[in-house]
Amino acid sequence: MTVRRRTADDKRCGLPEAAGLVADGDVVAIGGGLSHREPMALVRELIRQGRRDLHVVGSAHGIDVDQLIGAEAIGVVEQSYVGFEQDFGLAPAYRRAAGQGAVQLRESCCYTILQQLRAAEYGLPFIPVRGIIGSDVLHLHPEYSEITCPFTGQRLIAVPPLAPDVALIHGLLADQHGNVHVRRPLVLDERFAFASRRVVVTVERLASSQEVSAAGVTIPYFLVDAVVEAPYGAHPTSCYPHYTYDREHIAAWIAAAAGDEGIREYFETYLAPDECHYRDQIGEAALARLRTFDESPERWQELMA
Amino acid sequence: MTVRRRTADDKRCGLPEAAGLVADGDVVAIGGGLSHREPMALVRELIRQGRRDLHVVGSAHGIDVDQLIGAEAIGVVEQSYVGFEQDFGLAPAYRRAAGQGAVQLRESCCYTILQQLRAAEYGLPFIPVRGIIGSDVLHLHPEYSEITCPFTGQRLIAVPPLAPDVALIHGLLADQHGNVHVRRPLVLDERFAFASRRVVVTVERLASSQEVSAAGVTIPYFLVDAVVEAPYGAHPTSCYPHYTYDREHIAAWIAAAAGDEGIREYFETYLAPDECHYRDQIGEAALARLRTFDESPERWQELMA
Amino acid sequence: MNPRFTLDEWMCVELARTIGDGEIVFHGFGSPCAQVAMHVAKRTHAPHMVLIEGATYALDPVPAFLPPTSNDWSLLTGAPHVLRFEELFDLGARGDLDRMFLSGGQIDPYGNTNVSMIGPRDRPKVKLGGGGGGCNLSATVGALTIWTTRHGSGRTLVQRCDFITDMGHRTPAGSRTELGFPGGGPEAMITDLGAFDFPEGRARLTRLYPDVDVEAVRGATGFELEVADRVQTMTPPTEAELRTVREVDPTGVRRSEFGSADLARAYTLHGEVAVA
Amino acid sequence: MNPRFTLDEWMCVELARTIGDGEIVFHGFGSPCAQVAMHVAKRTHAPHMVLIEGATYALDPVPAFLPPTSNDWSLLTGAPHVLRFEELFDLGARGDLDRMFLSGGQIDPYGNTNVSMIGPRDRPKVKLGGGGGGCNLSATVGALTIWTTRHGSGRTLVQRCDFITDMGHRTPAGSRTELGFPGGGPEAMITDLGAFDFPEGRARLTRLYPDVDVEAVRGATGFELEVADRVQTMTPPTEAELRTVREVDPTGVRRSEFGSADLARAYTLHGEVAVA
Repeated sequence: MTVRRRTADDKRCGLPEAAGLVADGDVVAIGGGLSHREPMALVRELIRQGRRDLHVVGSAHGIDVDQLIGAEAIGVVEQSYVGFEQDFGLAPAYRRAAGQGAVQLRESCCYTILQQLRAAEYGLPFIPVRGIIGSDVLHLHPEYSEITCPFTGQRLIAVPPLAPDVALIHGLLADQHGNVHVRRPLVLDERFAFASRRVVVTVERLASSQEVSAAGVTIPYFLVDAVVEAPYGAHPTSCYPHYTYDREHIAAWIAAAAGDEGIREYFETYLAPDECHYRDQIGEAALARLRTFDESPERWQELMA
Repeated sequence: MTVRRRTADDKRCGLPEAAGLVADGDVVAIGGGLSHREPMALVRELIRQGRRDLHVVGSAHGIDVDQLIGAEAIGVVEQSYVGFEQDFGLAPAYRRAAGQGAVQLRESCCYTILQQLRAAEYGLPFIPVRGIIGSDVLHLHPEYSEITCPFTGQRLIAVPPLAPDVALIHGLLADQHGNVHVRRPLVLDERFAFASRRVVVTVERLASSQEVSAAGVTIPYFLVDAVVEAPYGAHPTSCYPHYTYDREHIAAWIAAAAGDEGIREYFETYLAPDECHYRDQIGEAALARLRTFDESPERWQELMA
Repeated sequence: MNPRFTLDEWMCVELARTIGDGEIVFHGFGSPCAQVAMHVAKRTHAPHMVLIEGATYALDPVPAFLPPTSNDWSLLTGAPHVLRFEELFDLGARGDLDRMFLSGGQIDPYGNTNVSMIGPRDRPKVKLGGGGGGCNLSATVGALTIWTTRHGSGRTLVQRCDFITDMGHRTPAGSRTELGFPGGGPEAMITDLGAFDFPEGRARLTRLYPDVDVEAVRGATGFELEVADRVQTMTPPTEAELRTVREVDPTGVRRSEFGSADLARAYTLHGEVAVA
Repeated sequence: MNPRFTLDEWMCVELARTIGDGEIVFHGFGSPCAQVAMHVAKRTHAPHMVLIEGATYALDPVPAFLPPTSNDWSLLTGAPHVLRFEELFDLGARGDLDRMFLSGGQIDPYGNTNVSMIGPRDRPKVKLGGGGGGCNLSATVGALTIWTTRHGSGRTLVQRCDFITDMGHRTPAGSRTELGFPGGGPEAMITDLGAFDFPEGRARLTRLYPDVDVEAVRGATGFELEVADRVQTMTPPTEAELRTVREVDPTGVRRSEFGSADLARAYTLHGEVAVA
């Protein structure tokens, strides 16, 4: 009798090994969203390892997808949004790659992706969706199909299940078995974990099972393939209640990403060879500063200025 | 501009008024399950008020449905199970009513009901299900339809949305706005609350919004129509962490329900005129004893002997 | 309190006034004006409104300030509960969301919006961020409030969107009724030039800021402008509304939606243009 | 430890042995023998098994005793996590549950089970409790272990179920392959008389308790009995297995599944019949 990976006793491993569970061409679900708790340490490691042709799926994202596009790691973008909101506006690498036809645009809708993940989670070969039929998003997805409701005669869009090859998630705590604690907002993290074929998790801190259980298990161990302790693993996005987002660093990315040369320099400065180097480059003081957000609303505003 | 019931500031009311939100003939979703956290105070009040022709839907239940059947309040049973497990076996009133054709049997499956509730929750006119096609349960449901998957050509069963007219739920805490705290196992309580047209809640104790929020909101206020403070509102089923199930009382029901006469006597003894009377009949000492379950596993076993 | 106020403040108040008391309302991420409007409505005329934050899905939070990003913990402050992603979208899909706010890089006369791309689909001239959940939500939400701060640019209100992300009242695929959409579609549109309703499913100018006239609106609008019989001047914010805008958004995140010329547009509480 | 043991204990051990290490396994409610078996497997040969409790959906709990009802808090003891109802059923529906236990008031040669009703559908002679989630789960779960403690009654193993609640390998509607069911169906059946496999999708007797012979099984079976070439005597529980059964279920909840005659059947650790 064999013990499957997901029921193994100890899922702990290093970041390179964990990122190694993502193959070129994989459909990759990236956890978190916008400026919040994106698995940036894994994103950086994928860039270090030179991953190619990834098909990213998910809801509203920002620097994670933009950096992967900047590193030419992405072939297909099936997100509902990629950008920096009113904060910094359009995602520069994404915009440029889209304009050059360097990435395939399969823009989707948060709810369509949710329903496709649910179809995978429920083991259904399709699930009906109502809204898409009025949107040009429909025309970016030849894989959808029209279907008629057997009860109402209504025209609906049938969407196929979406079971990502791998989900990348950054949590707060995990035990060695792979039980993971994450706090709300979870965005699609839970659905990604339940629908994906492999689940790779980084956490701010490894902890005892007792501690993770007391904090609350968000993703149970039997879904998880690998856990990595990666402090500041979401930087420059936020990982509350530990640190807020690093707006200054995001601004630096936006500036760098204005051209290929800037992107190359950014990656040269920050990425190689590993996360220790990355944290050194950001600087202990800068990282510590991000943890002071909770002193007062004024302090928080100051950090975001 | 009108303030809808569900966004009103104060949802508190008495048990009679709350039960009054259930009409004859309604599709009723009963929370909890088996011997755990069933909304028995509401069940008793529906019996007191002489409700008729209810169509009950849900997963595995016990004394709640059996008592409602004993009171001739139910017309259609669409549950996945009604009984007392190995503990006391078949549900006596249910078995008798079924044999006499006094209730319509629309036995269902936990998962089918879940998917139908989800269809209602997702606003879908149907949702496909895989398993039913191999079961005679299919033949109890002329409202289901067969459908072909547009992607795989697979035959599936399309089930319609199930939006109960009213959900009856017993929780631990609620504030006056209707935020409700319940602990796992939740059975279908969450799905009932989200899918039903009306949500009526009893709780062990009304509390401040701060306390409910700190404990965790399971059902947000905007779904809830009425909250009632009903201590021991789940008795004789359990309401952990407060009290375990009253096996002795359940045994008394099982004995009474062997015939119509016994049922009449049981209702006469325990029901009228209100819950104060019910609690008096059970007795303060007997109720207090049920709260001693956590002294030791041995004590717990003793209470269940 | 400074009784002189600016366009960004007035627009937020106008948006707030489209919300009815007791409505369940959601703004998308990256939508500061809508976000400010919702918090203002909740703290003024719509205390029974159910306010769902745009990316945290926090229920009725009372944030001390608005951060420049929508998925920030500061937006959970005071919330008794945080909905799941799923719960928000399901609420919308089943028709239990009463109102949502939508904007667009392009908006056509039927209230269709484009937040996806300008130019051809394979190599867009400008790849916009994308529609988030709007593509489905717009079909089923009770009513839509549309807004733009770029009407004056002349490039936003167009005859035809290069790409329809979120459906308004009618697209080449058909009307809402024909497509079986239960949601009511665009009910109001507030821009930097004026306010519109959609009496026949097509935008109609009904009100103007005091420093704008119909011709200016016509000049900035890429489709044939329909105008109500009596175009009125907008009612200026009350003191309470204005105070609340400033209290909700002390750092002026709303201003990031406006160009500098529009930010300079200032008014008095009597609804007169204020001199700088 | 008393080395003399009884049929209920042996059956629980036999059921436990159908579980492989690393499997994700679920028992339904009201199934004490399956419940005991899962906890025994987890504490003996299958430490990597993922044990999901039958009505609490607790993950890997280590209860101090088994209560007479399945949805009891005592069954959360030591669980690092409690799954949602939905999560368990979705796990099953997408094929990630490796094994489930099913019983029935009637069981046919294909492993179809009836837990719904005996007699006609409109006025059943005996309305049984119902199938819980089995009707769907049985279609998609990797493997089913079937058990009954009432084989000896002669009324349980029947040629045809009055009502098929949970599908085995084949029903009048077709085979699993024909119906497109991804689950493997019944893999093993353990009864109070012996053990069966399903080599061609039909039950075949492979092993017997030492106090039962093939003729006794034939006499109690309502369909034509298929028998393996070599019918063996079951391997008795090890001391560790037996100790674990008693530790898991100190109050003997498992015994409620048996009639008094069967409860009197006793054996020694050498697999011999013990004299009372």
